Amino acid sequence: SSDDASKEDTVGKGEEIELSYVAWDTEIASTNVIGKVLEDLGYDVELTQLDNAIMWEAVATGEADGMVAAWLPGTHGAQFERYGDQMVDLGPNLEGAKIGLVVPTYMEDVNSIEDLTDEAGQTITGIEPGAGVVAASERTVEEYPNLEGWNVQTSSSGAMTTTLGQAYENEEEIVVTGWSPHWKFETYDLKYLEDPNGTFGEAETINTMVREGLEEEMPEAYQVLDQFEWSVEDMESIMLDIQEGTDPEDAAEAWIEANPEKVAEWTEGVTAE
Amino acid sequence: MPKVTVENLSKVFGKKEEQALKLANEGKKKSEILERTGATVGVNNASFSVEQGEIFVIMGLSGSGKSTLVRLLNRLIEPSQGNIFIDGKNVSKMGKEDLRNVRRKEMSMVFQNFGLFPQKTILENTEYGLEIQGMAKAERRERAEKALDNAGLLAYKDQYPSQLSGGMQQRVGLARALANDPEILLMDEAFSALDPLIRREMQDELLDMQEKMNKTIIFITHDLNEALRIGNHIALMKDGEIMQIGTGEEILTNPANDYVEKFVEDVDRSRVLTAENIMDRPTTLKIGKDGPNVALRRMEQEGLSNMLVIDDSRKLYGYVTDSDTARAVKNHEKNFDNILRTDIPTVQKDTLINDIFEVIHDASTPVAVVEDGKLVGIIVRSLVLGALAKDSEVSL
Amino acid sequence: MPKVTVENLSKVFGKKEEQALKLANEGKKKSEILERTGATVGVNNASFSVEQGEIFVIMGLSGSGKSTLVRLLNRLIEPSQGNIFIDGKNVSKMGKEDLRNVRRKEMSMVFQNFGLFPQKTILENTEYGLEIQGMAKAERRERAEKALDNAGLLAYKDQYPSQLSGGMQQRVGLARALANDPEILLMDEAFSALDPLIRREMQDELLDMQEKMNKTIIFITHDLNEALRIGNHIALMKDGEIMQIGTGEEILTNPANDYVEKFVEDVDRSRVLTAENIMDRPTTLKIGKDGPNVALRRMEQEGLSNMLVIDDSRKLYGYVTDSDTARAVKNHEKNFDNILRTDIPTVQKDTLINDIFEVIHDASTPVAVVEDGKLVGIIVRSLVLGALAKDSEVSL
Amino acid sequence: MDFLDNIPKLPVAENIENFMDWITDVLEPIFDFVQSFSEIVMEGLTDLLLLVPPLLFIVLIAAICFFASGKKFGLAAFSIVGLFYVQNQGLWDDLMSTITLVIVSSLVSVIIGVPLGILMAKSKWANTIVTPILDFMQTMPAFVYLIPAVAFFGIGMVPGVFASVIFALPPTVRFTNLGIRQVSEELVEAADSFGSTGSQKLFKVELPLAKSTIMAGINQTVMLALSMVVIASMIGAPGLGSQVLSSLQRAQVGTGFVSGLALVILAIIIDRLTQKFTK
Amino acid sequence: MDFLDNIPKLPVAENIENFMDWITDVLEPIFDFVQSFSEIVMEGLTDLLLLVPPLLFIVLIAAICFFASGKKFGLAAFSIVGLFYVQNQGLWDDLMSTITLVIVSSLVSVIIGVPLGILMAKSKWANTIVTPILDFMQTMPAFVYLIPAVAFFGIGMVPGVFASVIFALPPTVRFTNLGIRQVSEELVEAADSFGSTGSQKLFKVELPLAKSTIMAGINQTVMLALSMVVIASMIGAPGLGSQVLSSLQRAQVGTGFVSGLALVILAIIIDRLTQKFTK
Ligand SMILES: Nc1ncnc2c1ncn2[C@@H]1O[C@H](COP(=O)(O)OP(=O)(O)OP(=O)(O)O)[C@@H](O)[C@H]1O
Ligand SMILES: Nc1ncnc2c1ncn2[C@@H]1O[C@H](COP(=O)(O)OP(=O)(O)OP(=O)(O)O)[C@@H](O)[C@H]1O
Ligand SMILES: [Mg+2]
Ligand SMILES: [Mg+2]
Repeated sequence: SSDDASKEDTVGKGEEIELSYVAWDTEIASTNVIGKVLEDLGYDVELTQLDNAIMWEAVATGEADGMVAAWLPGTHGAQFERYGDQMVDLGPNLEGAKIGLVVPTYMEDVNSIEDLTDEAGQTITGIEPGAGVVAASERTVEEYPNLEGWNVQTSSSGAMTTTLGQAYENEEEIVVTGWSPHWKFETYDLKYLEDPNGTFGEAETINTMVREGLEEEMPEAYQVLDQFEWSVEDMESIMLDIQEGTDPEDAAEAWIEANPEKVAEWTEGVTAE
Repeated sequence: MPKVTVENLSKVFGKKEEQALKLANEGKKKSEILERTGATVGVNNASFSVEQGEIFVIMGLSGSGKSTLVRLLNRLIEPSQGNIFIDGKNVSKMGKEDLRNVRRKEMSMVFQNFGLFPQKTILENTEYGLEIQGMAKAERRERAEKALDNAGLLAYKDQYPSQLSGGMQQRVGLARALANDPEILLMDEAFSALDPLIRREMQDELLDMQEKMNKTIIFITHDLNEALRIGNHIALMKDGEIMQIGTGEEILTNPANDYVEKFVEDVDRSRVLTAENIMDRPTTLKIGKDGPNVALRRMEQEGLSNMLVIDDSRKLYGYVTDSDTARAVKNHEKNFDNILRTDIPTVQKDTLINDIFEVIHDASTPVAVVEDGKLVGIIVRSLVLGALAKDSEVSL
Repeated sequence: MPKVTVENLSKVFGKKEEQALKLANEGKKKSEILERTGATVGVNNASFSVEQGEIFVIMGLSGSGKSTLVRLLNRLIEPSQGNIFIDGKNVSKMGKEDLRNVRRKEMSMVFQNFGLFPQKTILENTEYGLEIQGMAKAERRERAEKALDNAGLLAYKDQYPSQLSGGMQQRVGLARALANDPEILLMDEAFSALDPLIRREMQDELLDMQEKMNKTIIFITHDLNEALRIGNHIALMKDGEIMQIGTGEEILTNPANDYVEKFVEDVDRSRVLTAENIMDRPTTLKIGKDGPNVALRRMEQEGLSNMLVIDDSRKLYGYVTDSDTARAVKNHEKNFDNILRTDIPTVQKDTLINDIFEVIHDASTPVAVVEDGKLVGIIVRSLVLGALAKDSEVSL
Repeated sequence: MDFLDNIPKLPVAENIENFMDWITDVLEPIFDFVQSFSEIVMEGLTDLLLLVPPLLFIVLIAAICFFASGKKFGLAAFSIVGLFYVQNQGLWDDLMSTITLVIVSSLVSVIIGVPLGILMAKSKWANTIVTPILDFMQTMPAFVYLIPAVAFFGIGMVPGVFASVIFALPPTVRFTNLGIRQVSEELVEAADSFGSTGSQKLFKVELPLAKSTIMAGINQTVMLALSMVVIASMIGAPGLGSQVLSSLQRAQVGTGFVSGLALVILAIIIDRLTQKFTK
Repeated sequence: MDFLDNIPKLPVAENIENFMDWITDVLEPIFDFVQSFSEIVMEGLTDLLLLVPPLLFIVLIAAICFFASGKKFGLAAFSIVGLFYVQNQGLWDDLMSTITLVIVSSLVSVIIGVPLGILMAKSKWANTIVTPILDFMQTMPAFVYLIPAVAFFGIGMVPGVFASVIFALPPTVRFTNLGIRQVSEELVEAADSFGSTGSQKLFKVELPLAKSTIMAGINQTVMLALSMVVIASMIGAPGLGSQVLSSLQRAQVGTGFVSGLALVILAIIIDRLTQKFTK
């Protein structure tokens, strides 16, 4: 948007910063927003869509400068264990994220995991094998005596949402591994099942992770990423926008314009003047 | 009625068939038609007929349309124009079902590269024609085995084609074609892939078979010697047209044009011409009618040193020499009883010149040519040599 | 010194080469060796030599080892045993570099399916041998064009092989081989893929070329007529062994064994045998020495109606008849001046019988056989016919 | 290029989406039936395979390899070592699921592909229509039809087979077509000249002669079906593929390699065996 | 089978993991250099492609198609419609990135593959060694080497090319080998009989004659490189693949199909063009 000469005067000075993300709606939303904010600060921001594990690997090896998509402690537990010590955890950028078993609200008799008996063919429809929710679901099946004989069907995020959509339309019983924020909660009436044994852990947070050495090399960017924090509602409003067909970049820009005070919090202490 | 009659048969390959056909019928040449329409003339206005029991040979260089012509006969290729009659039935106008029946019952084909199914045994190959007619297994097996037995191949019946030599494979091809007991055999360069030695054997076998079974055979070759050896009639093709049809002798001795002449230039005439082609009308004495006096006078008149003696039915008795006859006249003998010599060499009317060499070489008299024991001509040495001379025209 | 000498050359294909070679040298047959060792004998103990300027033909049925033998000569196949000398140099013991030089300079090969590189033009094909020797472009182009010109193909130099007819392609193959100006040409069934008409033309061309350039040619064929037509010497192979080596006449008339005899059975002898093979020693009169009296007495003694007249150097003057001579004696003439007839037909010693037919047919006298104008023999009709008779043995 | 940019975006995505929804609705009963039925068959097959003790299974496969390769030891030895490795790494059950997936996908491909190939060889018209469809099937990325596959057949082996068949079918069709067209003209003429009907010619001459080419196509189909194993696992097909996928998720290169190697071993055994049977 | 179960699990996964770590460490400087260098080249190429206005690009491609197919309109028309569609759907930039990825992967495959194929044709020994490696490359699922690819070359186009080359290389090698072995014996003999040296024979006779077979292999390589586009996007290679992938994640059949179709169009144009040039 601005030419090179003016970039020289900015915080970013046209320096390149690469953020990686996985192509989930939540991460598309958050990465675009923070990316836009950094760009407005004069950074040359590059957003790279990667497979989940690759995203972690990329930050760990320093190929990417950071990401705002680490679902902890559950969903990305395995990756955090593998790569956590090779990167810097800047803490949550969003709290109140959640994972758990999700059913449509029309399954009125089921409100807790303990209520499950032989619904949905005793199958929990999961996402990619090896994903955190899936691992948690598998643990759940083991720990709840009433889930004996249940199995966790792995597939992929897309396949899971498609199955959910189909079941929902036909008002069939279905139990899926869910996490929020996620557009499925906007589109369908869904509810989390209570988890008295806590096998899914308490609340999830989405954390920001940056590569080692970023603090020294780009202190301002580091600071912005560190200060980046917003709410589930913020995120969902953008997600809905995108879901309705707005280009992610435009949606992010629109949100930034509409929420100058939040952006100011993130950039506090780094703005030029 | 001829077994096979072909009338104005033409085949044009390519898109502008109609137009090309029209040009061909106007007498345009193959190359011109190709240039003007892009269509290839395979066969151009061929007409001929083949009698029951004869071997009809089609000759010509590569690309002259031999294969196309023979495949038109059983409609492996659809004609562009013209009629084909088999026993008077018009094959070119037949429906699918009838055509299939003709192929199953009336004519079989023998292929240059044998056309044996590699995944079937020799026996299964031979059965094939019968199998597809729906014949019961036991019966068709029996007939196939008989056909193989005739070909001397029964011992190999469970082998696969690839295990047999070329000559044996071709005999299987022939046995397979004959297993159907067809009236007509179509043979497309059936022997071209064979060794010279085996090839000669196969030709002999074909001729033997022909004699025994009296099939009608249409045989393609581009080897003139082969054509002359086995063909009753020969058709010579060039650029899809039939240049000349005739017996081997006719083609050799009266080539219709320069092309034919050049084609036959190299041939060994002694294997084509027969006694009939070269013999002279004999001057003879009739036994019971002529006596030594007449004989001596005629010998002096015609400057002969000997004469043949026959009876009223032209049965050959022998010959008398001039000196013997003179002695008999001196002794007032009234007939030839005392002077008739019977050591006269004879050959049949259809003996090849090649086989006459020996006879005439050893003989001190002319050689008598007989047919069913009756004298039809004589041959003296100069006649043989004259016939072999290149530019001679032998009277037929 | 012969141009090419081959000594005890053998080639065994397969694993147990040593063992198979040993068996072969013990005189075991190809089939037995195959059974015992699994190795195929390609060539078995071949020895022969070829003189500068001759056409040496190798014949035999399929699989008899002809191709293997000729490929051993330029070591496209490595020999299992034996020596090959070219101008006295032992090719079989040569190093790579020397061998490459021999291939580049001394011998070129012509292939059955022409072996032209399809992606190169005619000219580029012809240049190939020179190009790989590193010859400068202009020079090699000039030489290639000359070679093509000799073959009458210069106009086609920018075409690709697929655009030419088979005969033209083979002429390119020949031109390519000749562009290197090699001493020796190896031709493996070079004409087998051609039409009968074109084939004859190519044979003629080869013979012409041979006369002009005096190359040494080793020529493979399995067509006996071709072999006889062009070969100075012929080697007949069977199962890797050379059965017989000799001139065409030798092989025809003195077959070494039954196999050879069967092989040559079908050949047209009139195209192989020459006047020399069949002529008789003439009874002659010497001009200046013999007079009519002597002549008449000898004619009566030997029962001849005419005699040839020559001089001391055997130069042929003509002939005299018995009646003329009797008249001359009556008139007390002392020499033949008044009665000498000169209308005597003559043929050369190497005239084919096929060409004598005409001469002898028209002649009323015997035919004189001359060499450099000198009389060497006479031919009467019965001699011609006798030679053509199948079981005759012609003295050579 | 302003001119191009000014043309409004055609609503391709929306139309496809609607079309898919419609077809899913309309064909639902059929899809459901196919799914339930196939699920039972395939699970049964896997169970059956799992009934065979690994040691016996290994010995059987080794014996087949030994005899199929003309009593040579190479392939048999490879299969013993390879399968032992799979068992040792605890991937036996996954291997059996993968085998089921590959067998069923290949079988379906052959059942559809061979007749289709014959049709293409016989009809120029069919040839013209089917060829671009085959191109489409092979080049449209599988990821695109994973979602419709789920919509049609739910999650599990069945959509896995569906996706595999789409990708793996073309070689069988193409090589069947080729094989029949390649049958030597002389042999077709020979069959015709004896008065064969079309089907006699097909079954007695053309198919037997095209066999080795068709088998080469089927070999390719099996290989492609194998290569779809990981992608099929994205829509819930169990087996080695899902091991690979989960190792990727957890960034465990070693474990991924271990499962991948099991796939390679399976592929090589199947490839060599089908090639041997082709000859 | 108790017996088999009692054998302890061999530490294959661990060893692989260690080996990968070791190799990444050791070769780091080389990998880094290759990465930086290639990155620059490829980004440059993409930028170059993007400099060409879409309309001009479409016209150029159509012209090439028209002349390559002997002045027939079919392919040219197809390419105009297809490329217009891509532009219309807003996928032009992605298309250019994908073209870069495919071109570079194919080029690398050819540069490695053709000499390797020649080596295999000439040396029985090389043949024996390379064949199983090629089998391995083609059947080991790409998902397994995505992580090592990132470890070696980071994220972006470069590891994408690495993964693509592994999968796409074999056909070029195999067909080069086949093509050279297929050169008619008579022509090889002809070359020998004139005293050609080995390299004269190779360059003047064998390679020109094997050309069409080698080109067929290269065509296959290009097709396989195209089929890797989606997987390459998992490690950050931009282009149509990443569109497909994100549609899959969000279960958007329509959008996925739109990008997939763009890939199909690209594949068909490339396939037909390389086939035309092969003849
Ligand atoms: N299916 C076809 N399509 C187009 N042209 C054909 C076809 N079959 C034959 N021809 C052409 O018809 C002509 C005659 O071919 P045909 O095969 O009958 O020759 P032939 O005399 O049998 O030759 P050969 O001795 O080589 O077998 C040739 O010019 C050939 O190119
Ligand atoms: N490369 C080879 N490997 C094994 N055996 C071979 C090889 N080349 C030739 N032979 C065998 O050597 C023998 C002679 O073959 P060769 O090709 O020399 O015969 P030929 O006389 O040229 O036959 P044709 O007339 O068919 O060309 C045959 O038995 C053949 O099977
Ligand atoms: Mg023909
Ligand atoms: Mg040979």
